[in-house]
Amino acid sequence: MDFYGFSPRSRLLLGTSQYPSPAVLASAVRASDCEIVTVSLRREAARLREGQDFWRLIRELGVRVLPNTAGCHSVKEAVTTAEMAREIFATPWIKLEVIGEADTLQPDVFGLVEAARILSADGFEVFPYTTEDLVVAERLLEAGCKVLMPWGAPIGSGKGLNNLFGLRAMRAHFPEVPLIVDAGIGLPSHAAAAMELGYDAVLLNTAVAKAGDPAAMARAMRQGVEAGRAAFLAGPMPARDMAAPSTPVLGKAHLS
Amino acid sequence: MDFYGFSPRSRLLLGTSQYPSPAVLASAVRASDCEIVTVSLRREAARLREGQDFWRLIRELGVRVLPNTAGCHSVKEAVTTAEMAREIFATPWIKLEVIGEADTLQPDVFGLVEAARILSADGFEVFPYTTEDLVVAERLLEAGCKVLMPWGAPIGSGKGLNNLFGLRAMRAHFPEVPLIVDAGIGLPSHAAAAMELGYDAVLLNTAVAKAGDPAAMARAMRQGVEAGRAAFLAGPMPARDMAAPSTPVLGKAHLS
Amino acid sequence: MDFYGFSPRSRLLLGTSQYPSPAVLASAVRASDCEIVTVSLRREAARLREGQDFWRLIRELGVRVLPNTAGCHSVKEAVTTAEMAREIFATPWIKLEVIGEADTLQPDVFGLVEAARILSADGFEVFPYTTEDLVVAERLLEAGCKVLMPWGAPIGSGKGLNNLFGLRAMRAHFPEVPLIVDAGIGLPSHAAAAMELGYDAVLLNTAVAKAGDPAAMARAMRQGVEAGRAAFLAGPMPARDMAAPSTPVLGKAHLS
Amino acid sequence: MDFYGFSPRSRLLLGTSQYPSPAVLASAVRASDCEIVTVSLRREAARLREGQDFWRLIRELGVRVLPNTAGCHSVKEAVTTAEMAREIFATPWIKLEVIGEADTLQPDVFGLVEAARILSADGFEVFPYTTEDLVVAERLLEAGCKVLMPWGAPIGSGKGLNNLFGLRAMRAHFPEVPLIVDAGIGLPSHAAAAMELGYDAVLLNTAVAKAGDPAAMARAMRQGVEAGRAAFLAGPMPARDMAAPSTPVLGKAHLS
Amino acid sequence: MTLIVNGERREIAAVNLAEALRALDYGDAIVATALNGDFVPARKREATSIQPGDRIEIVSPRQGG
Amino acid sequence: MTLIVNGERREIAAVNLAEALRALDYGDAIVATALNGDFVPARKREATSIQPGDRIEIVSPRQGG
Amino acid sequence: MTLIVNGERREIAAVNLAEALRALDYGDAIVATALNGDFVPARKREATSIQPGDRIEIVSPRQGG
Amino acid sequence: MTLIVNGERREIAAVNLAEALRALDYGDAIVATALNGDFVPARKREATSIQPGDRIEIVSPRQGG
Repeated sequence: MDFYGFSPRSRLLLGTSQYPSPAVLASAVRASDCEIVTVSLRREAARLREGQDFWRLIRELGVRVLPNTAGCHSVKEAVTTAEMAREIFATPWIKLEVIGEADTLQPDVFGLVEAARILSADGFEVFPYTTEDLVVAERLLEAGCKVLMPWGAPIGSGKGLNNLFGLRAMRAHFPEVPLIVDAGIGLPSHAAAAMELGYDAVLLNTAVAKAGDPAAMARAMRQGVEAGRAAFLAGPMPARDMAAPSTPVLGKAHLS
Repeated sequence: MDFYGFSPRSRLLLGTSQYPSPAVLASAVRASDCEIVTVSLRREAARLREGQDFWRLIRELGVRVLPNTAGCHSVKEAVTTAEMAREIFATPWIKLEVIGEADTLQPDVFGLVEAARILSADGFEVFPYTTEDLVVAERLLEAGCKVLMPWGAPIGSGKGLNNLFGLRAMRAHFPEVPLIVDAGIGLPSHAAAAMELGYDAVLLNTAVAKAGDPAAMARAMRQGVEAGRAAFLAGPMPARDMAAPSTPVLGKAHLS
Repeated sequence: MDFYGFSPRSRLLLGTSQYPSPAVLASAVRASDCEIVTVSLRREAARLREGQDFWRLIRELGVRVLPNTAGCHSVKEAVTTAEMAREIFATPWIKLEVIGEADTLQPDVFGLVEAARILSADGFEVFPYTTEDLVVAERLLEAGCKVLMPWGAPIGSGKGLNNLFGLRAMRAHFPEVPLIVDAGIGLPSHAAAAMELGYDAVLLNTAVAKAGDPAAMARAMRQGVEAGRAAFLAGPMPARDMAAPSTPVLGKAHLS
Repeated sequence: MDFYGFSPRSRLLLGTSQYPSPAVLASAVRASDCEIVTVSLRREAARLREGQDFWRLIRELGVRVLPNTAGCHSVKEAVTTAEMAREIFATPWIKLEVIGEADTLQPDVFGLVEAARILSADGFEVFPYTTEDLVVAERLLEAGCKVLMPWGAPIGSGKGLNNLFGLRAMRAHFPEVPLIVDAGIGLPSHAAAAMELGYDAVLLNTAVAKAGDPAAMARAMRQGVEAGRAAFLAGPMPARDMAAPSTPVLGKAHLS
Repeated sequence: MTLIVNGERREIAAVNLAEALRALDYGDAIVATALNGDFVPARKREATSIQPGDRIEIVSPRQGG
Repeated sequence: MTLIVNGERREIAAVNLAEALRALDYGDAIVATALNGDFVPARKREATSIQPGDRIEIVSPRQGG
Repeated sequence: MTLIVNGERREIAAVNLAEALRALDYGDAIVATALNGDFVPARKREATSIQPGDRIEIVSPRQGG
Repeated sequence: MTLIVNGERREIAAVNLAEALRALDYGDAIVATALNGDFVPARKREATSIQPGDRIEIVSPRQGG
């Protein structure tokens, strides 16, 4: 797994939003053992300086940041946000979101490809939040993306993998491209299932931040991701409709 | 979680059958970190003495054994097998299988309840391999069982949880009874899903033994079980149909 | 399809309960084109004589009645109810319900088999409301049942087919026995799916009675049942993962 | 339901390809009771004149034709094919396919929108074969499409509705636009399910043409579509997890 | 004497089940009967004597699923 | 001259598309035509001159999904 | 005499189950036994006499799921 | 002069973006800036003159998913 030259040990990426407190966020990030967290940019008020404290916290956690363009609905917005992010976070990485619809927060695949082209040409290393559409994926790769992040389900829905068929087809179609399931994961079994499909990593936020015990859920998600990956590598048995005795039939005593 | 007075640390129970070799079995048991393995009784030939070597191996692993009555289709067979198992393995525990149908290896719930009654009365501590039928479960508890083991799917099928609704209803109906999903688990995501439903443990065999790398799959299953359990305890977010922004909307810069 | 010597044209059986009015019930029965409706027995008050009017209505509809033992939790209750039903409705047919659990209204398979044996011996023609358990099914056939009615989902839940695998296995295991999916059907697509599995008929009530327009839903269910049956007989194509062009590839013009 | 000014009685559209013979095709079209069939253009050899016979057959069936651009992978190809189709079939209707990927035959949503814009501007009435992507759908409407045809599953796969969530969201998002599920339908229960979601119509081909008895399957599909539509209009009961007695509890005799 | 009819205490003068039904005014209503939990066919009602405290169930056709 | 007709090399004496169709013996067959990838309506075939090496596509109605 | 041991016909000289096991050369192997379908505990093998045609099952630990 | 800073009308005396930030009291806060929708890198703030009515966005790191 290679994210623009960085090969993380951990296959879980974690969002930093919606936690009850900075302390809980910190404990969740540590419990997740993740090496990459997503962050955003928001307006800073001169007096409050909220951003300064948040940024200090993240730096102390010693993780890489993947800034996002969350909430951007136009290419222009997304590009400008990416430029500001690159300066502040001092990284060429950008989680590119160009939102196309409010209810599902699904990507605008047209704006996404255009913004990906502009940013890649400008030296950004783009992590596009996209759908399972194979043609859109091809365009994103042509635009210069070297990682793809299809959604599992709408952001914050916790529904898991809505289109298992589409995700399986995507993995089969792009055997070499690092693929991250981003958004929709609600439970470790969802994360494990994504990894069992052969996905390279999982990015999630709400399921951890909104859990009763975020740190415990972060640890659970980490295990789910590791379990799914290990199973994928271990070569699972093929599922079958009928039963097959596990205990040997041969040599059974006759006791009737 | 209390299995007749024993409270294991690990919530994964592993079968010992179908491994490529004793050495692989041993490595899988160790990798699984399980404390309980299932075993059986088969005819011993005086010259070969296969059983002696197998038994030595298991004892060296330092795990508890849960002998089964696999392959028994009658109450009489199952009871006699249980009696022989208690003597040889020096344990009152018995995984009670009374098989009712060859294609699905589903339990004969009538014979199961009868055998459970006889064995419980005789001092056995019965782990019945049963279905998700709530009434059968009630009868098994009346018969003296203090643990129930509903199937996820047919033995060796690797299909996962065929009747999610039934398993959920069973957990809701018996909040206090230790419930183990036995059979059908093919992937860590299946095991995690069972634990996320609130099941106490998972018993599996084929998915590990028939994996390309059994030890790696054993480790993966262990993590899947731990992940699912941890998520259950952590209080997962409720799933929702529509999306909810994870990144705060408030304070977003206006860049258009 | 042979229900104890009667071979209905229609493969839909309809319940008569929970309709907004007797007139709506009558219109729904007619719209369903069904030939068999389920009825029950309840206490009659001398002054009110509700039952007399209901019975007149049913007789006017010119359909066969299948009396049920709804609400019976013991063998004794079920048997006595069946005896009363046989006298009043002048039919040996009985839909045998022995309820085992209040939340799911699932059958008590033990009481069910016992009551089926008693009633069959006494000349009843038993339609047992059962689960997808193959061993229970065997016992019911041994007890004298010549029709089986596994549930699709809990009565009144409208969830459809909760255990598709179990229902498929049951059909495969009893190719010759008339099998009716009883309970749980909420939509025509559920009814069609049951018939596509090869089931002989569908029995439902709540989905029609509680629809905004019961007569229209009755007609829809009838069509769903007919559609599923016709598809089963027509020999459906096998499903496949990848696409296959429907329009011929050969002879396509080259226009680039 | 209004397809560019035409309001068909039938909500089933049928493809004309892959039938064992012209006679079988004709019988299937008649059995389906459909008013619209899809056709294509292919190279005509002067001696053979296959096309002439086929065209005669279709005209005799007295149905409207919806010509497709099947197999076109570029905007140019699709547009030229549409122009040729308009002349030959003397209709402004075009089922616009711009294929983007060979294994899934999924649409190239970029080429699709561009071709839709060109053709709409040139007076065509475009039926775009698209995905469940809401943003793509918006673009197609902006381009002038007044009907949308999202796929259920890959063409010829017979898998049904791969992304139920996505299709449900699409219906909710475009309450007024005529929506046709095109491709992937394998069984009447799939067709019924699409209509129960509130879709306006279903377009299918392979499931009928490749059935053992195409005419019978055509009739079954027709019924499935009608059943699903009728259920949608009848106001289905809401599904619930727990059971609810259909037979009244009140007045039950006490017989124990 | 006192009988429990469909769960309600009733005072009736009758020596057998048939008389009880008449006394209870069921006339020619189509009903089936059980005495103390056991089915009593219509043809046996005359011959079925009743005791104080007997539980009589009188049922008729009703909606069912 | 040499033309590519529906992907096959053909020798035909014709100065316009209409003549070519006649020379190819399509007579009154219902077909649509494209020249070098561009649609040519029936009414413009006479006026559409052709050159050696031109690619002509001649299509007719066929089964479609 | 002739016994059926684990499904096979064997000729053995023995008056009880313990002797039979010795004659069959099981020595100190860890096994459990059943005679004609009934469990015979180890401690009762000496006291359990056997007849010609008896079915003896001798089992030991084995892999199980 | 009047500027729109993060969506709010502010009165500030400044000729370039850097001065504006100082006037607005951001001091050494880690922020990124955009002027009328276009990104202005920190190193160009001094050289970026501002006009009455300009829209200035000043952002800093924040939680993100």
